[in-house]
Amino acid sequence: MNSLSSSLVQAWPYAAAFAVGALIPRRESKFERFALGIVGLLAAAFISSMWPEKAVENAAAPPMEWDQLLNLIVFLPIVGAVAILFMPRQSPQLLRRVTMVILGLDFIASLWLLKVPMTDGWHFQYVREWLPGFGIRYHVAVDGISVWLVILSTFTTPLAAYASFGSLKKRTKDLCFSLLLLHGAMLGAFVSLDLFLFYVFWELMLVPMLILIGIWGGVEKIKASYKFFLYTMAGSLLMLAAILYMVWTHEQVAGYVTFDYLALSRLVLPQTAAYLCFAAFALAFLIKVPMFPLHTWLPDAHVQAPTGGSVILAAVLLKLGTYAYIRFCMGMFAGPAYAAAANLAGVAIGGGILYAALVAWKQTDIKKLIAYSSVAHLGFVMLGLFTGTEAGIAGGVLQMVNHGISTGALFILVGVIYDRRHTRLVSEFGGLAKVMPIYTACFVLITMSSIGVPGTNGFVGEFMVIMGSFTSSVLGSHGKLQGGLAAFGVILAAVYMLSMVQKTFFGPLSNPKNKHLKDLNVRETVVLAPLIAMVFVLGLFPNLFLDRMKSSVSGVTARFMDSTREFRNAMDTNPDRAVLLPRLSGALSSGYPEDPKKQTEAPESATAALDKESAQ
Amino acid sequence: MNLLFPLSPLLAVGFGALLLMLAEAFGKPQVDKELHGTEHIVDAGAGRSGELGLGAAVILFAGAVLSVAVWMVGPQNLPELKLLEPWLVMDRVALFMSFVLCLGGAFAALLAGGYLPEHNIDRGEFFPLVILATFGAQVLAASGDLLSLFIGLETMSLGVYALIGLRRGSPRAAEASLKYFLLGSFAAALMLFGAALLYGATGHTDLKGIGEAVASIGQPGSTVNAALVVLGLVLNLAGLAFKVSAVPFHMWTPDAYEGAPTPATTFMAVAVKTAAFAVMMRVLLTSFGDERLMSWGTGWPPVLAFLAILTMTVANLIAGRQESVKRMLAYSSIAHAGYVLVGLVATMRAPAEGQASVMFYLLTYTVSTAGAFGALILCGSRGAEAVSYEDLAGLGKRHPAAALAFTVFLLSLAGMPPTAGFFGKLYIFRAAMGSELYLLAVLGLLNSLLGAYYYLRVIVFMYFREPAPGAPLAVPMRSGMVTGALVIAGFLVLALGIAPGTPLAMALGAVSP
Amino acid sequence: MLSGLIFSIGAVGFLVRRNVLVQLMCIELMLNSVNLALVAYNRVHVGNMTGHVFAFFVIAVAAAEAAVGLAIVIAFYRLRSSVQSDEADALRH
Amino acid sequence: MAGNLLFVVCALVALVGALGTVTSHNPIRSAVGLLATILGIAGLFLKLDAQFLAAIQLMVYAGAVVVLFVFVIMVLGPDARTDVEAGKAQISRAFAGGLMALLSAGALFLLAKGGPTPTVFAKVMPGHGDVEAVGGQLFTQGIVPFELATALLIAAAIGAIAIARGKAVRIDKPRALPKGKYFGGPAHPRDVAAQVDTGVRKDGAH
Amino acid sequence: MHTLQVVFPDQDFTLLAVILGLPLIGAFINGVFGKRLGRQGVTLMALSAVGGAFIAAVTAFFMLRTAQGHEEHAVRFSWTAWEWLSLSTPNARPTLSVKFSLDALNSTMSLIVTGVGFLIHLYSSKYMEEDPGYYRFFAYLNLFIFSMLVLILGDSLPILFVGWEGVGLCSYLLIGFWFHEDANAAAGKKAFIANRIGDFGLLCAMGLLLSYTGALDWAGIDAGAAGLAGKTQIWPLGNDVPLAHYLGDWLSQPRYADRSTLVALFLFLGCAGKSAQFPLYVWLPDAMAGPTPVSALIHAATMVTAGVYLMCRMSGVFVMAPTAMLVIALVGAFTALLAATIALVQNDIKKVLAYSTVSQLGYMFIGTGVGAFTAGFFHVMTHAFFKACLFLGAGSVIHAMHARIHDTDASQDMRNMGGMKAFMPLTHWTFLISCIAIAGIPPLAGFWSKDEICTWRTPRGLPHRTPCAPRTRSSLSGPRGLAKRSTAWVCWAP
Repeated sequence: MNSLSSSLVQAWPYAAAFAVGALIPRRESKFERFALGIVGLLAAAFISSMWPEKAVENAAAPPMEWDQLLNLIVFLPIVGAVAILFMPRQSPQLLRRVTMVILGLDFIASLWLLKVPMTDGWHFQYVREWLPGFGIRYHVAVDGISVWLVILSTFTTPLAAYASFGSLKKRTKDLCFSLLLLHGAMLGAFVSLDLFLFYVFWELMLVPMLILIGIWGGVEKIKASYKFFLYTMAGSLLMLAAILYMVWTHEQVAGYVTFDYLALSRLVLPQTAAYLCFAAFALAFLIKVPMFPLHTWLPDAHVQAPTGGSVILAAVLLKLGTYAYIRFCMGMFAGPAYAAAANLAGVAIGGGILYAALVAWKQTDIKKLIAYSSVAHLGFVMLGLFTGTEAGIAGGVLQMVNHGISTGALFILVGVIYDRRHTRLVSEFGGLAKVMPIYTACFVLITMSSIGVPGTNGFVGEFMVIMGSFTSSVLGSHGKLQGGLAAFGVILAAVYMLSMVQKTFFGPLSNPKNKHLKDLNVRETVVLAPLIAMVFVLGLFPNLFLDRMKSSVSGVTARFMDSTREFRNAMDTNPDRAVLLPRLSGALSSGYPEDPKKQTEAPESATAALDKESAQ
Repeated sequence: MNLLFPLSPLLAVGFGALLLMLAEAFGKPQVDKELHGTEHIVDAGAGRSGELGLGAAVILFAGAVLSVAVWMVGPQNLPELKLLEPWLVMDRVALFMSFVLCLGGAFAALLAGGYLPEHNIDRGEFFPLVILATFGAQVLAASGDLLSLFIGLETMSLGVYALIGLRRGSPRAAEASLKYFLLGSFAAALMLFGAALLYGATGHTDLKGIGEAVASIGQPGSTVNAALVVLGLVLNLAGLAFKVSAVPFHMWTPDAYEGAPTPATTFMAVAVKTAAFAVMMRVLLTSFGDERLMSWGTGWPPVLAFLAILTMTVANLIAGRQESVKRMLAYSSIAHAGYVLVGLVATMRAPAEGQASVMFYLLTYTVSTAGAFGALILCGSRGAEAVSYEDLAGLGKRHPAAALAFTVFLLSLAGMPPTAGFFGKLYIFRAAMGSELYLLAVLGLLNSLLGAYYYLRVIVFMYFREPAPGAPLAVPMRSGMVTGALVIAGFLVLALGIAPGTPLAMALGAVSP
Repeated sequence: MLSGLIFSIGAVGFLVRRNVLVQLMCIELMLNSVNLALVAYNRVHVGNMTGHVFAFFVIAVAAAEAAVGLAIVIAFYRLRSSVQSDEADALRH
Repeated sequence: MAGNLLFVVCALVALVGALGTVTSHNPIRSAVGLLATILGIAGLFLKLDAQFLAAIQLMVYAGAVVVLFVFVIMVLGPDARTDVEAGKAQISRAFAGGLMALLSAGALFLLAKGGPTPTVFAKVMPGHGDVEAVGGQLFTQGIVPFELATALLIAAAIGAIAIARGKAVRIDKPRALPKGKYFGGPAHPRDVAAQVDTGVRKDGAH
Repeated sequence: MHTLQVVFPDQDFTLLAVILGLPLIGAFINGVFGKRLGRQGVTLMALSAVGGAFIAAVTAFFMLRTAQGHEEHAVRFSWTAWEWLSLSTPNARPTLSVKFSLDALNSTMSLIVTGVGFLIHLYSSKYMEEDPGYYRFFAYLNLFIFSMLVLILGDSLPILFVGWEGVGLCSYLLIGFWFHEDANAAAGKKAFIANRIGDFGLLCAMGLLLSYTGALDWAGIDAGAAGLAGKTQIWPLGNDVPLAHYLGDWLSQPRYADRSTLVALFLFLGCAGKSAQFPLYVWLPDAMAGPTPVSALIHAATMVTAGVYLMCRMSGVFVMAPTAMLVIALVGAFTALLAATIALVQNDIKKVLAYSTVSQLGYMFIGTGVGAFTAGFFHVMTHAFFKACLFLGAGSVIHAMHARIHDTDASQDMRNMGGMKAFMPLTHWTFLISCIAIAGIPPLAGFWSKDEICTWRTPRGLPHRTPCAPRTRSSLSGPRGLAKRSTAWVCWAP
C-alpha cells in the first residue's frame, strides 16, 4: 500500500503531463485527447528518465547491452518490408496497421539504446563474419553520435508514415514496402561500422526513396527522381572506388584484407591518394547533405515528393551525409579533412547558409522554400563539423536532430494545406490565420523553431555551432569571420521564413477559395504533437542529449586532432607511402590483430614494395 | 580409365541433347486438328514445347549440378582428365564456367518453354539446339587447344544461328540470323587465320605449347617469329571480341539480339558471351601469359583496357537512347562485356583475383541478364512482345509481381546492393584496384552510373508512368516455366548479393588451388 | 604468303560485296586460305600432322557452315525476295 | 623445277579464282571462281605433300560446297544476281574494304619483313601427309576433337533443317483468361478488356 | 525577513522561480485554454500572474537590500534551474546553466518590468475588452513579461539572449496582433528582422567573448576580462590577401584592433537593434501598429531599454574599450537629435511618442557611452514611468477618438484632436505631468535623470567626454519641444 502510494506520488508529473496533453484539444475526439495525453506523458517520462542525475545512477550499474538489439532494430523493418510483399494488396487497412505496428515496435526497441550511458566507444556492438575471404564483416554498433540519429529516425519515420497514410490512398502496399525498407536501410547505414555494409545500406536507401518520389510525386516527379538517384549514385560510386583503393592499400600495408572502419581508420594513405580518397568520400556525403553547389537535386526532390517522403528525406536521409562525414571523412581522413575544413566551411557558409537563404527568400512555392531552408540549416550542421571543436561538432549533431524535427514538422504542415488546396504557392494563400487558427499557431511555432528562436530546439544547435566556429582552431584565422557570417545567416533565416509566414497566414483573407478550409484534423494534430513537444524538449533541455553524446564527441574530436597530427608526421617523413598508425588512444579495437605479424619490419618491406611499384 | 564421372558435365549435356532430339522426333505432336485441319506440315515437336523445355532445363541443370560435383571432388583428384589434354582442360575454371553456362542454357530453355507457344514458334528443335549450343560452349570454355576451341566455337555458333532463325515467319528473325551468321563466320575465319599463324609461328596448336613457345621469344635459339605471333594474337583477339561484342566489333549485337526470339537472345547474351570470355581468358593467360605480354607497356593489357573503356562508354551512351527495351538490354549486355574486360585487364598484376572476378561476374551477369530477359518475356504475350518502354508503363500497378521481378534484375544489372550484380562489379573493380588500374576502375564505376540511368528508366516506366489512354497494354503471360525461371534467377540474384561467400570461394578456389 | 593474300582478298570481298551469296563464298575463300596456311606451316613443323588434322576439321566445319549459311540465305530470301545484305535493315527501324 | 611450276600455276589459278569470286557480278561466276581457287589450293596441297587433304578438299569443297552454292543460286534464280551497288552504302563499304585491304597489306608487309621466313621447309618425313599419317593422328591423339565434331555436325544438321524447312504450323488455341493473382493475372478490371484487345494487337514483327 | 532568507537561501534563491514562473504559467494557460476560460478567467489569470510576480519581485528587492546592508561587496542571489548545455572549446569548457541571479541592477529593473507591466495589464483588461483575441493578447503579454524577466534575471549572456529573442518574438506577435491587415503583420516582421540584426551582433559578441574570456556568464566574463586586453588581427582576413602583390602594400599590411573594442562594438550593435538606435531605429515607429498598451509596455517602458540594461551589465567590457564608447556616445547623440527632429513633424500621436522614445533612448546611450552607466540606467527607470504614462494617455485619447471617428489612422492624427481637456480631464492632467517630466522640468523625474547624464563627471578620465557634453545639451532641447507640441495639440488646441 505504502509503495503503491509512493509510486503514485512519484507518478504525479507524468499524470499532470498526461492531463495537460489530454486537455489541450477542443474537439470531441477521444482518440485525439488520448494521443496528446500520451505525447505529454512520454515527453515527461523522457525528460525525467534522461535527466543527468538519473544517468549517473545508471552509470554506476550499467545495464547489460543486448548485442542483438541493433540487429533487431535494423532488420525488423526490413523483414517487415518483405512480409508486406506477401500480404494482400486489397486490404490497405491491414497493411497500414502492420506498418505502423512495426515502426512503433522499432521505436520502442530503439529507446532501449538510451538505457546505456554512452561512454566513448562503441555500444551494442555486434560482429559477425560475413565474407571472411573479402574481409567483409557484419559489424554494427552505436556511439553517442549515431544513437541520436537512430532514434531520430525511428521517431520521425512512424510520424511520416502516419501522415502519409492520411493523404496517400493509392497503392498502399508499395507505400508500406518502401517506407519500411527505407527505414531499415537508413538505420543500417547509421549503425554499420563496416564500409562494405555501410555502402550496401547506403545504396539500398535509394530505391525506396526513388519509389516514394516517383509514384506519389508531383508533376515533375520523374525528373526529380532521376535527379535524386543519379546525383546520389554518382557520389557513392566514387566513394566505392575510394573504399576499394583503401582496402587494397590496407591489405598491402597490414597484410590482411578488411573493410572494417576501425581497422581502416588507422591507415594513412600516401598524400595524393589521401586527398583524392577524401575528396571522393566527401563528394558522396556532400551530395547527400547536400552542400552547395551539389544541392540542386534537393529542391526538386522535396517539391515533388509526397509529404511523408519529404519528411523522411529531410529528417533522416540528409542526415546520413552529415553523419557519414563525421564518421568516415573525419574518422579516416583526419589530415585532409583538417586541411580542407576552412575552405569547406567557407563554402558551407557562403553557399549554404547565405546563398540558400537568399534563394529561399525568392521562392514562391512554400515547399521549395523549406527545401532551401534545409540547405541552409545543413550548412550550419556542416559548419559545425568543420570547426573541429567539441562545441561545434556537438552542435552539429544536435542541429541534425533539430533540423529533422523542425523541418519534418514544416513539411507535414505544408502537406496539410497541399492536401486541402493542391497548391503550395504562397500567392494562393493569405490570411489563413483566420480560418485555420490552430494550424497557424503550429506553423508559427515551428517557424520559430526553424529560425532559431531561443527556447526552441533550433537555437541550441545554431548557437553551439556559431560558438564552435568562433573558438575553432581548425578554421584558423578565418574562424571568427566565419562565425560572424554564420550568425548573419540567422538574420536571413528570419527574413525568408517570416516573409512566407506573413504572406501566407496574415493579412486579409484574399483568396475566396480559402474561405472554407478546415483546420487540422485529428490525424494531423496527432502527428504534429510529438514534434512540437520535441521542439521544446530539445530547446529547453538540450543537455539531455548533449550529455549522451558528450564523451563520444570529445573522443571523436580528440582522435580527429590526434590523427591529423599523425598524418602530418607521416607526410613529413615520406609523403609517398602508406603507413598503418598504432591504434589511437581511446579508439576501439577492430577485432583484427592489432599488430600484424610483420608490424616490426612490415612498414619497411611494404614500403619498399610500394616504392618499387611507384618507381615502375 | 573411367571418364564417366570426370567428364559427366559434358557427357550429360551431350547425351541429353541426343535424348531430347529423339524425344522430339518420336513424340506425338499435340495439335488441335479441328482448328487447323491438315493442310500444314506438322512438326513432331509441335505443341510440346512445355515438356521439351522442361526436359532441356532438367538436363542442363543436371549438367550444372554435375559441374559443381566435379568441382567439389576436384580435377586434381581425377587423373583421368589428363587424358583429355591438351584438347580439353577440365580444370576448375572450366568447371565453374560450365556451371555458369549450363545455368544460362537452362534459363534459356525454361524461358523458351513459355515463350515459344505463346508466340507461335512451336518448334521442338529449339531445345536440342539449345543443349547442343551449350555443349559447344562448354567445350569452348574448356578447350586447351586451338582446334577444340574452334570446334566448340562453331558448335555453339551454328546452334545459335539456327536458334535465331527458328522463327520463320518473321523477317526480323531471318535478318538477325543472317547478320549474326555472316559476321560470326567472318569473325571465326579471322580467328582461324590467327590460329593458323600461331601454329605457323610456334608449331603448336595447344595453348600451353604456344605459351611456352611465346615465352621463348627473344631467348637464344628461339625460332619463333614474333611478328607472326603478334598478328595471330591480334586476329584472335578480334575474333573473340566479335563474340563478346566488344565495341568496335559490336555492330551485330543489337540487331541480332532484337530480332531473335527472346530466349535465343537470352542464350546469346548469357552463354555465348560467358563462353567467349572464358576462352578469351584462357587464351590470353595460357598462351600470352608471358611477363612481357602481360605488362602494361608491351603487352595486350592496354589494348584490352582501351577496348574496355570504349565498350563501356559507347554502349552505355547508346543504350540510354534506345526506345526498345530489348535493344536497350542488348546494349547493356555490350556494356557488361566492357566491365568483364576490365576484369580481364586486371589479371595483369593480380592474376588470381582478376580471373576469379571475371568468373564471378559472369555468374552474376548470367543470372541477372537471364532474369531481365525472362521478365521481359513475361511481360509480353499472344505474339506481342513488350518491346518498347511505353508497353511497360503502369506495369507496377497492374502486375506488381512481374514488375518487382523485373526491378530486381535491373537493379542487379545496375549494380545496386544487395543484389548479385553489385557484388560482381565490386569484385571486378577491386581486382582492378589490386592491379593499380585506378583510372580504369573509376571510369568503370562512373559508367555504371550511366548504366543506372537507363535501367532506372524501365523502373520509372513500370512504376511511375501511366499508360497512355488507348495504348496497347502489355499483358503478362501465364507460364509456369517462365515464372519458375524467374523465381530461380531471382533467388540466385538475391542470394548472390547477400551471401556470395560460397560461389566467390569457388571462383577464387578455381584459380588459386 | 599466298594464303595471306587469298585471305585478304576474301576479307575485303566480304566487306565490299553485299550479295549474301558472294559474301558466303568469300568466307569460304578465307577458310581455304587458312587451310593452305595450315598445311604449309605443317611443312615447316614436320614433327606431327597437327596442321593437317586441323585443316581436316576446318574443311568439315566449313561444309557445315556453308550448309547452315545457305539455309539461312534461303529463309531470308523467302521472306524478302532478295539476297542483298543491305536489305536487312528492318531492325534499324 | 616441275614442282615449282606446279606451284606457280596453282597459285595463279587460286589467286585469279579468288579475285574472280570477289569481283564478279554474277554469282554463278563467283561460284566458278571459288571452284578455281579450290582447285588451285588442292594443287598446292599436293605440292605441300598433303595428298589426303587434297583429296578431301576436292571431295568436300568441289564436290559438296560449290555444288551446294550452285544449287542455291539456281533455286534463287535471277534474284540471286541483283547486285546493284550504288549510293552512300557503297562508299562506306568501299571505305571498309579499303581499310581492310590496307590493314592486311600492312600486316603482310610486317610479316614479310620480320623474322625468319616461314618458307624454309623442313625435310619431309616419309609418309608425311598421306592418309595413314593423318588418320593415325586423327584417331589417336585427335580422337577428342573428332568426337566433338560429331556434336557440331548434329547441330549443323538440325539447324539447317530447322531453318530451311517449309512453313510453320500455326496454332491458335483459344486460351482461357488467366486467373492467377500474381504472375500473369489481371490485377485490374481494365486488363480483362485489354486482353481481349491484344488478340489483334500489333505483332512483334512488322 | 529572516524567515524568508531561510526559505530562499542566497545560492538557491527559488523566489526567482516564482517571479519567472508565474507569468509563464499565465501565458501557457491563457494561450492554450484561454478560449475556454472566458474573459473573466483570462483577466484573473493574467493579472494575478503579473501581480504575483510583482509582489515576489518587491520581496526579492527588499531581501536584497537587507542582505546588502551588511556586506561590502555586491550581493547576488542566484538560482540554478538546470544545466542547459555545455560548450567545450579548445580553451575552456564552460557549462551553461539555466541560472538566474538577482543583484542591485536587475532587481530594480525587475521592479519596473513587473510593476509597470502590472499596471499596463490592468489598463489593457479594459482597453482590449472588445477584442476577439482577448485571451491571445494576454497570453502574449504574459509571455512578454516572462521573457523580459528572463532577459534581466539571466546570469549569463545566452540566457539573456533567450529572453532577448523572446521579447523580440513577443514584440513581433503583439505588433502583428491585428494580423488581418497587411501593414500590421509587415510591421511585426520588420521589427523582428531589425531586432535580428541586433541579435547578430550579440551572437558575434558572444562568440568573441567565449573565445577571448572562455566564459559567458557574468562572473566568468569578469574573471576572464584579462583575455580582452590583447589585440587581434582584422586584416587580412586569412593568412594573406589574395592578389596582394598587385594591390599594393597598403592593402596587404596587417591591421589590428583591440579585442575589447571588437566585442564592445558587436555588443553595441545588439543593443542598438533592441534599443532602436541609428540606423536600426526604423522599426520602432512602425511598431506602433500594435495595440497601444503594447506600445506602452514594450516599445516604451521595458523592451527597448534592454539594450541599456545590457550595456550596464557589460560595463566591465565597455570601459576597456574607449573607442567603442566614443562611437556609442556619438551614435546616441545623433540618434537623440535625429529622432527629436523627426518627431517634430509627425502628426500621428503614437508616432510622435515613438520618436520621442527613440530620442530618449539616445540619451541613455549617451549616458552609457560617456561612462555614466548609473545615470543612463536611472534614466531608463524614470523614462519607463513617464513614457508608459504618456502612451497610456495616448491610448485613452485614441480610444475616445475612435469612438467618434471609426478610423484607426484618423483617430491617431493629432490634427483631429484638440480641446480634449474638457472631455477628459484626468487624461489631460496625467498626460501633462508626463510631458513635463519628459521635458526635464525640475521637480519631476525626467529632470534628475537627464541632469545626471549631462553633468556626468567621470573620474575615469575618458578622453572624449568633453566634446560630447555640449551635444548632449543641445539635443536636450528636442524632446522638450516635441513634448510640448503634442501636449498642446492634444489638450489645448481648439
